[in-house]
Amino acid sequence: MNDYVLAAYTIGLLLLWGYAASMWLECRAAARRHVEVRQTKGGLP
Amino acid sequence: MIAARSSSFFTETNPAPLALRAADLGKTIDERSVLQSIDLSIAAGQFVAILGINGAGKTTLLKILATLMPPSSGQLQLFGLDVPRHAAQARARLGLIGHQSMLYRDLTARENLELFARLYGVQAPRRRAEELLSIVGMIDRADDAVKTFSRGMCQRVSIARALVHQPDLVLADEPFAGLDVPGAAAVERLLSDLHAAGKTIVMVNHDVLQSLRLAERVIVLGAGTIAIDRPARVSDAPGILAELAGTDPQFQPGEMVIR
Amino acid sequence: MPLVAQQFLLLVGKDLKIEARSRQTIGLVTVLGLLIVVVLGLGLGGGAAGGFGATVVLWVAYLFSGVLCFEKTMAVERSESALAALMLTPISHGTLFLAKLTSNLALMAAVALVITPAGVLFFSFDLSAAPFTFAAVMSLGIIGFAAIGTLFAAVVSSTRLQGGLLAMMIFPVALPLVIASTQLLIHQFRDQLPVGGMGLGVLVAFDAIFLTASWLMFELVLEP
Amino acid sequence: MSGIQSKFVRSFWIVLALLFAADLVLIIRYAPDERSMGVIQKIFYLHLPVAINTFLACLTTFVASIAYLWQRKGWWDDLAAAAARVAVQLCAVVLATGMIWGRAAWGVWWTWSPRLTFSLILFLLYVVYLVIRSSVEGRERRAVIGSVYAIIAFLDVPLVWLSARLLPDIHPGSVQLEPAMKLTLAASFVPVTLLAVGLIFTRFVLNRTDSVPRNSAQANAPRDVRTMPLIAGVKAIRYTDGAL
Repeated sequence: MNDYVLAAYTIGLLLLWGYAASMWLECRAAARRHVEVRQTKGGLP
Repeated sequence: MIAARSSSFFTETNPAPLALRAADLGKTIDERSVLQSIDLSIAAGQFVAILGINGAGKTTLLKILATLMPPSSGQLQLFGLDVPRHAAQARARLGLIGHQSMLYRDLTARENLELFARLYGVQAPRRRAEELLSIVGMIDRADDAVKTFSRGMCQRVSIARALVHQPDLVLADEPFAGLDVPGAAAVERLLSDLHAAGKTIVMVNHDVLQSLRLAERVIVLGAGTIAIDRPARVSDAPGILAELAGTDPQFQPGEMVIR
Repeated sequence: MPLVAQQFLLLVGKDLKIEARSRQTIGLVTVLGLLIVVVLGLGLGGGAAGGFGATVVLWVAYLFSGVLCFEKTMAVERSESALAALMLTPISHGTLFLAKLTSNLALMAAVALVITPAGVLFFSFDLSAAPFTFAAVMSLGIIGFAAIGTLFAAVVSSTRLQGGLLAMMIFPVALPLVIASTQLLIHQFRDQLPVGGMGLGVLVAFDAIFLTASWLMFELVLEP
Repeated sequence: MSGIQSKFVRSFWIVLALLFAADLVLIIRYAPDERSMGVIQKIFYLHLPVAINTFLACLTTFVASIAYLWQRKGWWDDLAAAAARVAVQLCAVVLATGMIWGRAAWGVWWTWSPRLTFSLILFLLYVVYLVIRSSVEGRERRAVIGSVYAIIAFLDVPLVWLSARLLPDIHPGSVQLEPAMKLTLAASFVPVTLLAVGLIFTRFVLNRTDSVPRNSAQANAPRDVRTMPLIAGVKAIRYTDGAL
């Protein structure tokens, strides 16, 4: 396997899955924020 | 300063049944409801003052009545014409006076008035501009650029601009803001003459006593809804001031000094 | 004369009268354009890219001076919220857009008449082969550019956005103009190919698409 | 209810990871080397699917913006924002792989070839969209300005493509693909498209929850039924401690 192809795939997949991972972190943060609201105000079930 | 015969000049408007009718008007801006369930009907020729603390939604209400901003909910009819469907015809019969003069600063007072007169398709725009400038007492400064005018002068030329197409409904958003005593007196005189000529006037104002003196009917807007809607009697001032205070939690009635 | 045409002429007359009276924009914009041409001319050295450097440099000058023009003509409407008064008059927003577009084009034309000769001079770009093609290609480009500029200026002016944002919005969208006109002129002047083909197609399509799109969307962005 | 959904979400991403792995094996093992460019051509199997999905994300922004201007519903605007953000992310990958391919094939990181120029301008167009959104206050104002710009930007895309083709092209035209290559290409479309859809959907749901104000009464009031399943989606993602 040519190292350019290797580089292309590693960078490409790293970026793609990096976006997914960062969004997952944002979801957890959103969840924590939402959970806090729920505890303080008894919000959404 | 004001031409003596001004009140006879304004042509008598044909009294439509209701100049303005708003049913359950509401407005939400960015998920925040500024106005809720506003029900209002104003007969032709009535002078109505709208009071309220800052942020009560007065300017938003006036913008909606002036058809410059669509309501989020509810219905609005000007002269029996449903807005926004017949906005164009409704606009031809309303004039707006606002915080800002809505004039072109680089043009002279005459050029501004002639421009708007021609845009509205008024016959003999030059003569019309001349008449209005004499009524608002600005005839001697007619050919000076608006940017050289004081705030009071701007306001008077702005009123002239709002009247250029002889509207039946005049909407004024704090017309006295920033005016000195003579300036305010001149504008008060003009509004009274308009009212005498049978125009319907809706004025947003802060000065309670001035509003009670000028208007026939006073409406207090509190947090987006109509709190008070009753005929304007100067004796009512304490009650209205208390109501205004009521809508503003940090405002203590005791501190108020009634002039 | 139909009312619409009368209103159109009134509005354009108003814009040009205001501009003639203050004369601020024209001076500022022309000098900026000249500065850009001089600086890039010096930087790239006389006959950069066989004289074709001129077209790109002219485009950079047009882009920046155009942004200032569009901003100024819209600021005039916003200064005392005269736009709200205009919106209450019975003129359609389409007429308002066309009037504003024409005033912008007039200003741009005046600026281009000064900058273009300077650019051609500094880059010793001999137009003798087909001066009219050069003028036609550049004016087609400016028309399309003014169409987007007028729309985006209305968008930017209705919010408290900084000036730089208008340039940022317009430049990427206007890139096809720059590429197409430059390539077209290269084909025309260097390879003596007849004008036409893809380059002209892109310019004409650009103007057609964005004149109609801006005209249709202008009222959406108008905020009194 | 959210139990099932979090299982669905978790399995979605796991399956997606497996699909990517399978696709890589397919590319390495099965796809033959291309005659003229040799193994370098294999970058194509990532480059093209991501490029096509970038375009689809731009198209989603375009359609969502038109729908917003027509219906003025907040969630169309959230969808447009989500799709534009993902379009920029995918376009970054297209540029990266494109430049690496250029470096491998012609030894230079950047040439103003039609394909690379087109990707770059597309990238700029939608980065500007995100910058505009972040510099306009007021949700409705931001939505209107964003939508107007998104429509103009998308109308510009074909023109960018046409004008880019005017540029001198040292790109070796389209290579004829052997059947095996075609199969691999089709196969590698699936994981990339699923990933793009997953990214857009998650970002959309995140936008949706941010846009509903936290403290106002509306946060707890029963919301518009149509968005309930979407919000439920986020709750599912929220409570998954494992994979996304």
